[in-house]
Amino acid sequence: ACGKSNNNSASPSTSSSPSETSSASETPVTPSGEPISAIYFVNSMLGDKSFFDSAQAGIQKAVKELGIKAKTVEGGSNAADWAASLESLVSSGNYNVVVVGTSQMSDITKDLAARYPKVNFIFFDEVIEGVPNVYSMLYSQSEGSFLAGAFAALATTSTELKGANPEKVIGFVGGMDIPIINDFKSGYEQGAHYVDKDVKVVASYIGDFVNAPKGKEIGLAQINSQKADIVFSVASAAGLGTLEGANEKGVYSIGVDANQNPLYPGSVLTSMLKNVDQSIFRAIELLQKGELKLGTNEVLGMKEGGVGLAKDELYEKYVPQSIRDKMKEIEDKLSTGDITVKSSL
Amino acid sequence: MPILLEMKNIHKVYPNGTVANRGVDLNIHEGEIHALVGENGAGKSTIMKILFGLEAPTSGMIEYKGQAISFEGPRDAIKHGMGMVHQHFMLAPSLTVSENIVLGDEPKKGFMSMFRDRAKEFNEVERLISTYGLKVNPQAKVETIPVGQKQRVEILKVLYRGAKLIILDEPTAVLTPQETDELFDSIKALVSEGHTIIFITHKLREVMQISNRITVLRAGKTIATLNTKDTNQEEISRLMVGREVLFRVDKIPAEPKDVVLSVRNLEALDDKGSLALKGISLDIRGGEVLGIAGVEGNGQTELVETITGLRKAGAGQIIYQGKELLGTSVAEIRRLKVGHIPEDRQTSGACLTSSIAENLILDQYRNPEFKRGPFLNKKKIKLFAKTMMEMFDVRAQNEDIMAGALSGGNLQKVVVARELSKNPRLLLASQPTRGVDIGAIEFIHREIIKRRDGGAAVMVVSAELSEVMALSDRIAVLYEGEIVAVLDNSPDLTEQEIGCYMLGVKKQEQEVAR
Amino acid sequence: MKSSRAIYLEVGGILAAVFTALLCGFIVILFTSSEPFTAISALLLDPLSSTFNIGTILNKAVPLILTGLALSVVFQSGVFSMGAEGQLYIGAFVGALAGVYLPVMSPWIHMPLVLICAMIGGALYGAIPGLLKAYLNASEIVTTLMLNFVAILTTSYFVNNQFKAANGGGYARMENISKDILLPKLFPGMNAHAGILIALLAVVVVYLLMYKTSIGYELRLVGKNGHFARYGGIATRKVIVVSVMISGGIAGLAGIVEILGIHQTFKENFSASLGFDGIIIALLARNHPIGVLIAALFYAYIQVGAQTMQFGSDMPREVAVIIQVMLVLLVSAQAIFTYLKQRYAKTGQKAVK
Amino acid sequence: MVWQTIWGQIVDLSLFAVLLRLMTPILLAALGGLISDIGGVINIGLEGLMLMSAFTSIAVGSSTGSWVVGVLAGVGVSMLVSYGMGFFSLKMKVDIIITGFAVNIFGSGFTIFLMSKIYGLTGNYSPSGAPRIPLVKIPFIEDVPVLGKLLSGHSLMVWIAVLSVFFCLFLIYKTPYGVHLRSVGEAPYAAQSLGIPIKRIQYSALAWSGAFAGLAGAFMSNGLTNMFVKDMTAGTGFLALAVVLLGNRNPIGILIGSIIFGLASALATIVQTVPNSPIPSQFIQMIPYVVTILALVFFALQNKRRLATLA
Ligand SMILES: Nc1ncnc2c1ncn2[C@@H]1O[C@H](COP(=O)(O)OP(=O)(O)OP(=O)(O)O)[C@@H](O)[C@H]1O
Ligand SMILES: Nc1ncnc2c1ncn2[C@@H]1O[C@H](COP(=O)(O)OP(=O)(O)OP(=O)(O)O)[C@@H](O)[C@H]1O
Ligand SMILES: [Mg+2]
Ligand SMILES: [Mg+2]
Repeated sequence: ACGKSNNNSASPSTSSSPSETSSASETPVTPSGEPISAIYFVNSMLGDKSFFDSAQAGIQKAVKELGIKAKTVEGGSNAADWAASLESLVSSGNYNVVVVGTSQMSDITKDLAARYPKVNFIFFDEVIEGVPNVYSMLYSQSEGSFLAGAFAALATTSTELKGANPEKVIGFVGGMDIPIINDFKSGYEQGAHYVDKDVKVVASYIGDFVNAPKGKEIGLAQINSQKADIVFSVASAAGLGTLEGANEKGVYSIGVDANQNPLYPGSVLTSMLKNVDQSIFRAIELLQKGELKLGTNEVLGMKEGGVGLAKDELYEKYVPQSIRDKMKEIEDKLSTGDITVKSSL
Repeated sequence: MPILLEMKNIHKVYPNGTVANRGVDLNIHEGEIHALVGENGAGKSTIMKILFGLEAPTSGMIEYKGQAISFEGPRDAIKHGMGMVHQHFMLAPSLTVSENIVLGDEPKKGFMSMFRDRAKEFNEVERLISTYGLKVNPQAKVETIPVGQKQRVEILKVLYRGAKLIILDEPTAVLTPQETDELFDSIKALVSEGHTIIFITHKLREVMQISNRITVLRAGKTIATLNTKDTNQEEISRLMVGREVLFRVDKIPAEPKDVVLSVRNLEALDDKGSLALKGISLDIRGGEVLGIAGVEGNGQTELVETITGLRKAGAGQIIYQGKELLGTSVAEIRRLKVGHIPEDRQTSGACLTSSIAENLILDQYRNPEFKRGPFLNKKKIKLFAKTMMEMFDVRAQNEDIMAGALSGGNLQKVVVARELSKNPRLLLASQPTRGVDIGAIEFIHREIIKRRDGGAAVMVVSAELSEVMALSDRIAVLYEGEIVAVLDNSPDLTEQEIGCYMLGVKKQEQEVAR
Repeated sequence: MKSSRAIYLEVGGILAAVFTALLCGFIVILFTSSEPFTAISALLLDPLSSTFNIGTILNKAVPLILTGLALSVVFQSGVFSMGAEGQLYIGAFVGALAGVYLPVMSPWIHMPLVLICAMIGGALYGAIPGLLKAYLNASEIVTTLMLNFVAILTTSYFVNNQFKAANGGGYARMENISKDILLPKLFPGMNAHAGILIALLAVVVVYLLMYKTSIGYELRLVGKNGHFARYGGIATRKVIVVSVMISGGIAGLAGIVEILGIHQTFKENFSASLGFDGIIIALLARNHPIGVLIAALFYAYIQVGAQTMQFGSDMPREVAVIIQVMLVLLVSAQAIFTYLKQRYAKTGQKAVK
Repeated sequence: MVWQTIWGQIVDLSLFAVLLRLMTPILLAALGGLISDIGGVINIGLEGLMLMSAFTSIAVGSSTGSWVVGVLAGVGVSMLVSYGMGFFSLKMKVDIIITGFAVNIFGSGFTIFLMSKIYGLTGNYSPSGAPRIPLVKIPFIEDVPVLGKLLSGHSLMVWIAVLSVFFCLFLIYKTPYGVHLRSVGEAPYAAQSLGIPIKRIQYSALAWSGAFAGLAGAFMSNGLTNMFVKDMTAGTGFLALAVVLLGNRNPIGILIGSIIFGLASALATIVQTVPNSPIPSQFIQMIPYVVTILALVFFALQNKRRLATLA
């Protein structure tokens, strides 16, 4: 599923408490004598071209550049299997580092971490604090979506973009009507309204994360019936249909989680990134050096590079200078804290 | 006459181990009508299926026109000019008559003969119908036509394929006397056209009437082959059963008592929604048998179903022992000691995939006698079944075998046993001996009369006029949903007279059959 | 009632089928794996190699046994319901509501109450297609397939709105159910939960119900021959409704047991089509409760085998799925059994001659 | 607001176009289901067949650069697998429903497996510039105001689907094959006794259903979208199965059933885009399913009433 992610309880701004960082130095780190043997457990399947794949890329980078050993295991879509699967992997004793993520795994991970204190856990996309062998990272998707919303609001009335119309309508296509997707939506709306109070956000849901034809149909309906001219699709694989529909109609879209700009150059103007790969690579690197602050959580927002918009050469090429400038401005304000984004979770 | 077909020492063991044929010899002359008789389960259908390529013989040999043959399937048999009308209809109900007739060998036209040639199909079928006088509407869907016509469709199917040797497996079991006569006319016409007929039946009268020669099977073996003109019914039945058989039902005159069932102005719809009973009134007393005569489809089915609560009545009254039955559930009616032998034992009368025991306790499994706490008392049920099987001479290995494995006659005995086991006050018997061999007929008839003598009111519905006349004390004739006559079954009552009422030629001015 | 010889044949047939299926699987593995023998042993042996894995098999078997039972009951009454999935969601949802919102009481009362609520929920939801089938003759395949979607979407709505846990995170769930009414582990240190006991009990109850009581007799009779049943005075329509409701109740139980044993509270989309797996289980078992037990354990075993193979070798999970499919197909291949029976019948005959 | 939006869509005929697109895969798959159902081999595996065709057609289409080759390959693979279903159910005597479920599981797993082996991808495959089933623009009519939008600009597969209805009518009622098929499904012993090769007919019925399911699958990856996404059929095969039964087992009924379902889905799609709609999204998504049940109940009641008024 798309961006399987999120923080469970704590709000992003309070989750990293400095007092706990001191305990990190006492926490046993993988001794340099014992090489890292990592298991990356996907509580779904790979191939979402976004979230889980991105984590996988981070692992692979670590294998290549840091020389660790790693195996990736797909837990499948049956949530009932995950706990047992992960435990059977951990209990095999073959792995000393577990990389795993999403709020759906947090209880399972806490439970396992307590019972296997010798194994270190790198946990992403959710807060786990106070468990001495777990380091967790949280991506602020509402901040990222804020950027996407601001971008869309700028694009929808742009005269420089040929596909844009004067109507101030932007689209949001979610996979399912569930809290995490609605956190994206909330950030998106905040961003759009930050730019222009009058922008209307049309939101629809596909009902699952695989039905690409339906994703496309819903995107088209927003474009046709509501005159949306830019659509933010947060629906994993099904969202690809939405992007295709926008491209066909000659209007615009915003990708999600990974850089989807190259899918339809000129139509996918940008993508909201969660830099899962880099953050995981960084965590493994720190762990190897013995510098990882186990037992704590870090919120990775715009400032920390955890989220952001995909700015590649396509972005440079297709997005008008004025919008790019304006976005820069907004990003700076987010970094400095002039703008705060509320999470709906 | 030259020999057309010879089957020598045929054995057949079904995969489940049943030995159906253990040495059947059969020779058929060209141009004859050859009757094949034997008790239920004697192996008649099996030997014909072997001949027609539907079953492979376990051993034995077949010569046809002087050549040894072995068929892979019916297709080969058809190619050799054989045709078979099966004991149970082999028709696709939602297809039309003509579609059924030409099925598998349709006239074709168009590019690469891809399409049906409807016009040619129609002409061919019309031609056959008029040539052999087998009247039926070619455009009607088979599910809508009466059984007699279905039988004709089966024969037309065979003729359409140009069969020279035609096997008819109990073709008259479901026909009225009139229909049977018509069929016999057609059969005679066929023979004069150069066809050869193998004819299976349980009705010895028909055997005598139409066949040239007779082969008798018993327990899977050929017992004898006789010339019809050299033998008589008594001899044939002795050969079939292995003992003397009585043809008359010995009964003392009835002693009617109080009225048990009284029906007034009963109306009911048939399954298609048209009025099938148009104000029936009749009385049955304890200790008498009321026979219902009539050509099938004149409301018999609906009458019995309405009395037993299976069908909703539109209007009228059904008073049983002073109590109104309308609106009472089937279960309740059964509890009131109404026994019902249904006309169709295969679908209504029995569950073929359940054991004999389960069939026998159909309406008694809630009886505290057969329960132990919340559970069924298997032991008692078994014991009950064993007793019943013994009492009613049901021949089967044990009470646990599936009802579907029984021969027709034995299955009917199971049905009769169940319905009689609770000593009914009212017994409704529809076609109680259809397709049953003479030994079993004798037995069932005796049982029915026993109940009458015990004081039960009995209603017998049968398409077999001889059966109605043999059992009844009074006979009511049903025509188009009305009772057109009520006759006392005196010795001078003739089949002809009843026949006139059955065909609607005559009508009595009488309101109630009392 | 079957002779012991027939049972030997049946077992022999199943073994032959399993053997053939594994052979097919091995061939696939040989062509696609660089460590075929590791993969094969991971597939076959690893599921039984630790109490942990055995526990996993049991846990996976629990909902399969229950949904398999649920479907075997309706199938026997001649109703081809595909609705266990929806009934399971409704049952789990209602049960979880009872688990979360009922006032505090002794777990000895609370837990059974939760189970009963789930069964009632599933049964009532099952009544809808049952009534439509019995009184309007509306195809139960259509209604149940559609009602599955309706159930999943409805529970999704409520768990995302009225009954959403405040700190549920990105995926909506209800408040956690109090620990003392969750199903405990079977033995300390083993991960199998006590749901297996409920499932076994259900097998016994369904067996007794179907084969030893008058209701079971009615149900089976209606399925085998509705005309006959009606002729015998059985209220066939009521029986159909009752059978679908019993089935729905068991499906609901499957749902709540999965919640209390694994998920700890109602979560959106928690069932990975357990209701549909139940159809396969019931068909594999030819609708017999004991067969359901065996088929479900077998199915769980190969599913866990597929996982251990993926964990322990270079085989992707999809290959494991293909082997699983082969196993299911071949084990249910009647032709193998008929062939054996005929072989046996032939040799038996020769012996007689 | 809701009505305005819907009305707007009806007036400018977009609803009609959406309806056509949404109903086409269901219609095609349901026709496939119909033929096998008539032949007495109910095909629960439509979903798996569609997935396999969807993957094959885009994979072959993009590598050969021809959508025709792609679609044909998809249909071919789907027919091959349905032939395999025949092997297991007719020869090995596996319950046809188990066989169908097996094909569904297999279709999902095997497409992902192939995708990862061939392209190293596991989630989706969207080749850029892959050919797709063309839209049919009808000259002249295209420019007529209402008629143009009504008739022109639809995918070729939409037309194929509609024509397939007539093709099936023809096949089932006008050819000897059709009569054989019906007799095999309804009275196999009767058919057998006349020497009709039951098994061969049932194999062919499954092959037909494979062919139509194949077209439906190819349309999903080559027409509706231009990509393959794992499990992208998302239950369409089961909806088609429901339509087979809803449509009273005849092609026209199936057309009507597909239209009802397509219309309900189209409305659900459009209603969802109304800003700040008071109806929760889950209930909007439910519309097609509820409508299907209501349609079934409606037809059942009508049947009952017809019987009652006959009296
Ligand atoms: N397909 C079958 N499998 C197993 N046993 C069978 C099969 N068909 C018939 N039998 C058994 O073979 C025996 C002979 O049956 P067959 O149908 O030939 O009798 P029949 O003489 O035609 O009897 P009836 O007069 O009742 O029609 C019976 O015991 C019957 O139960
Ligand atoms: N299972 C059935 N199949 C066909 N027709 C039926 C069936 N059940 C009832 N009918 C018809 O509908 C009529 C209604 O009968 P009745 O109301 O007694 O049925 P019931 O099953 O007892 O109903 P209920 O369950 O509501 O009490 C019957 O006379 C019969 O013609
Ligand atoms: Mg605009
Ligand atoms: Mg016979």
